[in-house]
Amino acid sequence: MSHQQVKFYQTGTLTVGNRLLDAAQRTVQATIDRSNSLDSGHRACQGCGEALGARYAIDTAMRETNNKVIAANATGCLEVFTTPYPETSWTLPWIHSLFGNAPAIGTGIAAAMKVKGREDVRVIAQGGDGGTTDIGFGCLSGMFERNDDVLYICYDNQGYMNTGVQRSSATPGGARTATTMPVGPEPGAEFDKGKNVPLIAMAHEIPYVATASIDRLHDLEAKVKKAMSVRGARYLQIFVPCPLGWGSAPAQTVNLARLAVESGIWPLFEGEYGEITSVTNIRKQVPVEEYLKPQRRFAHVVKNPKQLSAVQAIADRNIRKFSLLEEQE
Amino acid sequence: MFQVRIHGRGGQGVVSAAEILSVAAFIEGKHSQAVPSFGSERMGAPVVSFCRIDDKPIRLREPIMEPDALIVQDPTLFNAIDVFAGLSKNGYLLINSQRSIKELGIANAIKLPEDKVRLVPATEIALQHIKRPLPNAVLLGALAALTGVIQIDSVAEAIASKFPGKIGDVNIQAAKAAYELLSHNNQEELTC
Amino acid sequence: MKNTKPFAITLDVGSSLLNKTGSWRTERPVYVDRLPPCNETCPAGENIQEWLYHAESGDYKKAWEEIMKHNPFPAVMGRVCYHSCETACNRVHLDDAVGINSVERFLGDQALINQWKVKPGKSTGKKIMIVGAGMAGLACAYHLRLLGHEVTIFESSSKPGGMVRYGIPKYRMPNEKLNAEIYRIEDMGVKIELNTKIEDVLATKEKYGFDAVFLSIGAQNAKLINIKSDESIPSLSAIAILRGIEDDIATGLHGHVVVYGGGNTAIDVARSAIRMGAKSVKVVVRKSQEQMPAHYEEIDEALDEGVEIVPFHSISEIKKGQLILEKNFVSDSSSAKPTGQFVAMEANVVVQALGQNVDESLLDNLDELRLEDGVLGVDTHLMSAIEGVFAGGDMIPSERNVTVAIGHGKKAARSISQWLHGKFEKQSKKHEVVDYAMMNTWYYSDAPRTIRPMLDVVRRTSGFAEVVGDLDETNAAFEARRCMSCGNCFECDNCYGVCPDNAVIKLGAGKRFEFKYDYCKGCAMCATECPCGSIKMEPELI
Amino acid sequence: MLKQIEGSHGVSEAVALCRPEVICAYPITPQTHIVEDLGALVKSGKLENCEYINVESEFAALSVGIGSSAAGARTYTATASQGMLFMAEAVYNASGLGLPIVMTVGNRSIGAPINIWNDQSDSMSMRDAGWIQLFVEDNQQAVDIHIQAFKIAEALSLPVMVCMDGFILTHAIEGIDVPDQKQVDKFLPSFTPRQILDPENPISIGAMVGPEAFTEVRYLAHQKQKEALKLIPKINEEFKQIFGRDSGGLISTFNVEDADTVIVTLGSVIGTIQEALDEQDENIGALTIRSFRPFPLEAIRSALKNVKRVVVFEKCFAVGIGGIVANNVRMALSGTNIEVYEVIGGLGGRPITRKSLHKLFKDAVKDNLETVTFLDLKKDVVERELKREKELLQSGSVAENVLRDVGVVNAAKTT
Repeated sequence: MSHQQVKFYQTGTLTVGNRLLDAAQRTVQATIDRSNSLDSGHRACQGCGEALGARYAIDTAMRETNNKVIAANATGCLEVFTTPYPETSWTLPWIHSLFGNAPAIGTGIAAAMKVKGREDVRVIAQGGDGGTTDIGFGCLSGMFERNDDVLYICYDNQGYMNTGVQRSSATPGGARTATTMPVGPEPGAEFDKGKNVPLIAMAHEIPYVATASIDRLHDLEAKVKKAMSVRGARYLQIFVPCPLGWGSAPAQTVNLARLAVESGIWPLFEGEYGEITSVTNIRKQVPVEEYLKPQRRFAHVVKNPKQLSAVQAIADRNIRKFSLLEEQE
Repeated sequence: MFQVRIHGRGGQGVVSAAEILSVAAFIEGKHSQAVPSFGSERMGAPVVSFCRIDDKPIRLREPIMEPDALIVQDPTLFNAIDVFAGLSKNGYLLINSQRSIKELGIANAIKLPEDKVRLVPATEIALQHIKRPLPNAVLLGALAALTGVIQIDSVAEAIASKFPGKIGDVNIQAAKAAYELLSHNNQEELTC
Repeated sequence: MKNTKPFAITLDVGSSLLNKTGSWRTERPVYVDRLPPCNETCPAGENIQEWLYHAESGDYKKAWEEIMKHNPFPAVMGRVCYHSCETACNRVHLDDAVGINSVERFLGDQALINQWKVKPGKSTGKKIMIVGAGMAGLACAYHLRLLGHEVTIFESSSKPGGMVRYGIPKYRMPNEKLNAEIYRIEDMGVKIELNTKIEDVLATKEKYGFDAVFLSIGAQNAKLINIKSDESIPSLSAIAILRGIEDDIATGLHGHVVVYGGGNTAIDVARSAIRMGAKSVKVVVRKSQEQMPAHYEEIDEALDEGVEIVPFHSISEIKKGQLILEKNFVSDSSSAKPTGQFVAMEANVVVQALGQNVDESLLDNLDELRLEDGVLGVDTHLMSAIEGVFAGGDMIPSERNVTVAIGHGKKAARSISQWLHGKFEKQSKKHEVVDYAMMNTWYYSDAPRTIRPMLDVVRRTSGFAEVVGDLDETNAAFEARRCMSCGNCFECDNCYGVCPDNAVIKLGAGKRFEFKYDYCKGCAMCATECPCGSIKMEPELI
Repeated sequence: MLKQIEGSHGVSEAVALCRPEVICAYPITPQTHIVEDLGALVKSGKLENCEYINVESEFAALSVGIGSSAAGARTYTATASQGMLFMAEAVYNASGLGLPIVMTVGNRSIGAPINIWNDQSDSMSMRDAGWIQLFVEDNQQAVDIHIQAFKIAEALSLPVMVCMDGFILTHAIEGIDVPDQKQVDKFLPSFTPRQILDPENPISIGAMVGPEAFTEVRYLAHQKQKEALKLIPKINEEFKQIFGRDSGGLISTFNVEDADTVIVTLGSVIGTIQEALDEQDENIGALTIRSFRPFPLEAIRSALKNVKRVVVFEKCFAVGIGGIVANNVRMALSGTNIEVYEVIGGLGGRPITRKSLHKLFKDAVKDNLETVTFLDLKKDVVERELKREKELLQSGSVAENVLRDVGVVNAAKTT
């Protein structure tokens, strides 16, 4: 496991806080003085998973660095809903340049900090899946390849939500988007397409790569903590459901993230220098149908046995590939 | 203003030759400008470089169309391009070859007084001193002897500044060898 | 330093707080306390979730004190309560009910070991008379003392404790624990007059100047039927036998014992017989084993110990040292019908355990009061037809068990106190009960119930050693931690964490949380992710 | 100190003297020698407190620069041609965010057809990106202007492009007086950013600005460029005080006072033009525009107020309308009845010779020019192609056909 699993019968380490845990084992989010890097008043939709994921990750990084973080943000929802003139919701030094260059901006900031001898200041570059796996991919690979001292965080909501829900290379097979409508013999996004950026990141043999989900806060924070404890290029991809783009109830956001993990759709793992070093197990396995059902974007998939089994097959493959059901040492 | 055009093939140090020549002139307190033929030529392709030498600042940026001196580092170029284009009637001509003008079959192309034309076995001299077929420094030594537009010592100093150490030394030897050769041997054996 | 920042493209932190996103909201979250099913079912009205909450953090004294607000007998309850709370426990849907009963027993014993005490309330000068030192009477006395009233209990027997002492064998209810908890009540200033049978209630009231009366004499007269008999086998009463065991009088239990009846008393006698060396013990019941009123755990333990259940039979005659049983036919759950088929059964003694009656002699001098269907009617405040005379326990219409009796004691005490102050208070409306579907139980990690170590059958049958083992310091806390705190915030910080808009304020340990309605967009994530169902979404008035 | 060195080398030494803290570039001809030299200076430790970053594209190169500049580091990069277009989005962003980055452009044409030789299409493609654009005449000026560029950029918090003709200057070896470090330190103070990413004083840079303020943002950017019109000559003066050399400020003039005709141009071609003018007797002057953005409308207007005609000679051209510089000059002269001719020359590296210029001058003074003239245009080739156009409705790639006509040998000769 990526963090000490304390098994208190009541809530264990699954809830945000736990009065029965000693302070060291509680989450940053449970603390009364968390930095709230992404503060109230932002314009994200109700139940936005990205807003939540961003605060979870950045608050942890702030705690680990004693509030010495600078963030570079790609264009996208996260940027638009946090910094519409004249209001910003960020409480840390933050810059938005372009859609495709956040990793390079991060590199530049890190270089400036190095030359100024401010290596206590750490750099995070972040963006959505579009800005990361598509338009920003060249800069991302370059940043990895140079092993620049930047933590890149991708908030993966599986599509171009900012522009009105179009297909990205992180959009899953079957999903309805504005550019992959549920019509014709192969409704929704085509299967067997898209890319697995965490694994591509590992292929660069950078010091640290991990996947996380907003439903596993202790796991997520442990991974950010780990990422901040090493130098060089690091990559974290956080699964953040999008009520708008997925056609789900705002209240279901965390639950959908949970079902994605529990069904094997979103495997949680860590890798160092190209090797997988840990896997977070599924707690109570559920069929993918439970994950798909609450999402309008999959309405046609649930009714289509061929597509449904295709999605299940993907989950099963993940479970095999990352042995998500076996006990980890 | 004295203008030199150097012809050769990629890898023969045509550009360095122009640079060294300009530095030599600079050392003598003159104004000079060296410009390579601009392009993405690879090894073996025809290459041209230019060098202007003057007593006043040089503003001219055009390629050298009417050279006062022409250096041909590789005689095989004669079949490839019009090497002699624009060469003024009383300009100088230096050709790297062991053969005679007749043998090279360029007799008709050359309308210069014999004392302005020299054939120098630059590659052989280079192999002797530098142990590599790099005729450029050799030919600059020859140019110093033939035209007197620069001193051989300036050429040597320029080579030394461009190639410090051993490589510089052997190039300087080679250049001086050519200088000696042209200063003491009669025209006969170097023109016919 | 003067502001050199470019216009519009560069912004100062904190500016988004001007944007009050609360206006987007159509529903607002509110914190609520809902009623956990355990609390709802507890006949003694204990706030189980509350005392488990203290036990979870290892604060056993605080937990015990919380029990004592409602029930002065945790050590007794932990042994003899049939814990309907565990049957109702929502955790059943997740893995297995929380071992509430064993934690209570642990807390009760901790109190006795550490001699924790309870102070009586400030004296009111009022005097109350209680008839019967059973659980109802003792509980009533305890609560009256908490309220500051003087109490005297009149008890006909030589020892206080009623059916717990005389009806429940030692192997289930060791005397020293019972005595200790009763002593703790006496220690609060309750007078108990033993071996004193009250003939005339009102006269006694008058004589000693009591302000009110609580009757709790129980139902201790065995219900005996006439079995056609040639007297070749003795036919005894279960109650008499259990009382005899308590008083160490010969019981006459020997050889092949047949117990007639399917209630807890029947099982108690049967298990006692085993312990007293009977050759065999059979329990004859008219209907099926499943239909026996006895508690299933009692039956299971009895079977383990070698007791044999003989279902679908009635004893019709005792003849020539044999029992003649008639087979019964039971269509559904309705009463058994005789079939006319008979079988013989070997027996040295027959014990009748077919229920108990209230001793009517008490009412001889109370003309206004009469029993109906063998019990005394009371109003919702447990007051009888006579002003100032209250009643509770087995003698009034209700389920007959120890916990119910203790509940009556508490309720009566509060009614009496209110009556003395001139008026009854209205019952405060109960909170909505939490249903499993209101909770998000994913957050509760799985844990097997800490099984109470059973003493092995042999040791149990060899004597009256206590059957059920104890929890210890550590596993008691852990068992308590299995409580899901249904409907009551236990400060897991989920709402504080999962709000994408930082619209929840954490007030600090024990102070719970508040919503920042200025920013809450009403996404309801907090309500969905609240493990225990203590956040409710309410429509905004638009 | 006077040195006989390559223009690129001179620029790299000048940049190094400015103590840059972050240098980030992607190689593209003809800019390569500059960044190669800087890379070596950093790696060897000769240039201290500087990070040199090899990136995967021009887009990344300028993006890294945006990051480092926003974090308070003096930042430099260089590019050319296609590279300029590949980084275009970041070019606009750097000026929009007001980051004082200095970038050298080794001016080169833009394909297709791909062509590595000199013209000024690349800088011109970004003329409206909000950067200050300074064009240099020779390598001495290249060195001097780079040093001034950092001071101008940081004073206004605006990025500056120093545009120098590819090959013609970048690869030319000539005498350059390279200043010493003490002088440069005296002239150029260390960088004090207008805005900085700093954990001690957090701010958000790069907000989304809607219709309610976007116009104002643009207006202010325009005012800033107008400020530069005053600042550039001022800083040129300061430079002159310390280094004793005049880089001309906004424009340089050559015999315009009593000329009837003035050739207006940008960059290195002015040298050849001056030579050509000295060789003839017509009453012709010349003017070079150093600062193309901001465009010195006033300076040009007053310099040319007395001339009869202006011939704008430019190495770039807006397909579908004509000269780019010419139209800016027309704006400067609007309201006057000065005739403005535009001459397009030197596209894709075609040599600009005195021979051609002499003919041009003769035609000019006789008003014997079309509004748009292409210097040394191979009329026979284009006419043949145009004829073919007429014959076939579609004729395939114009570029291919022309190349086939011109032939490789001829192409080689033109160098």
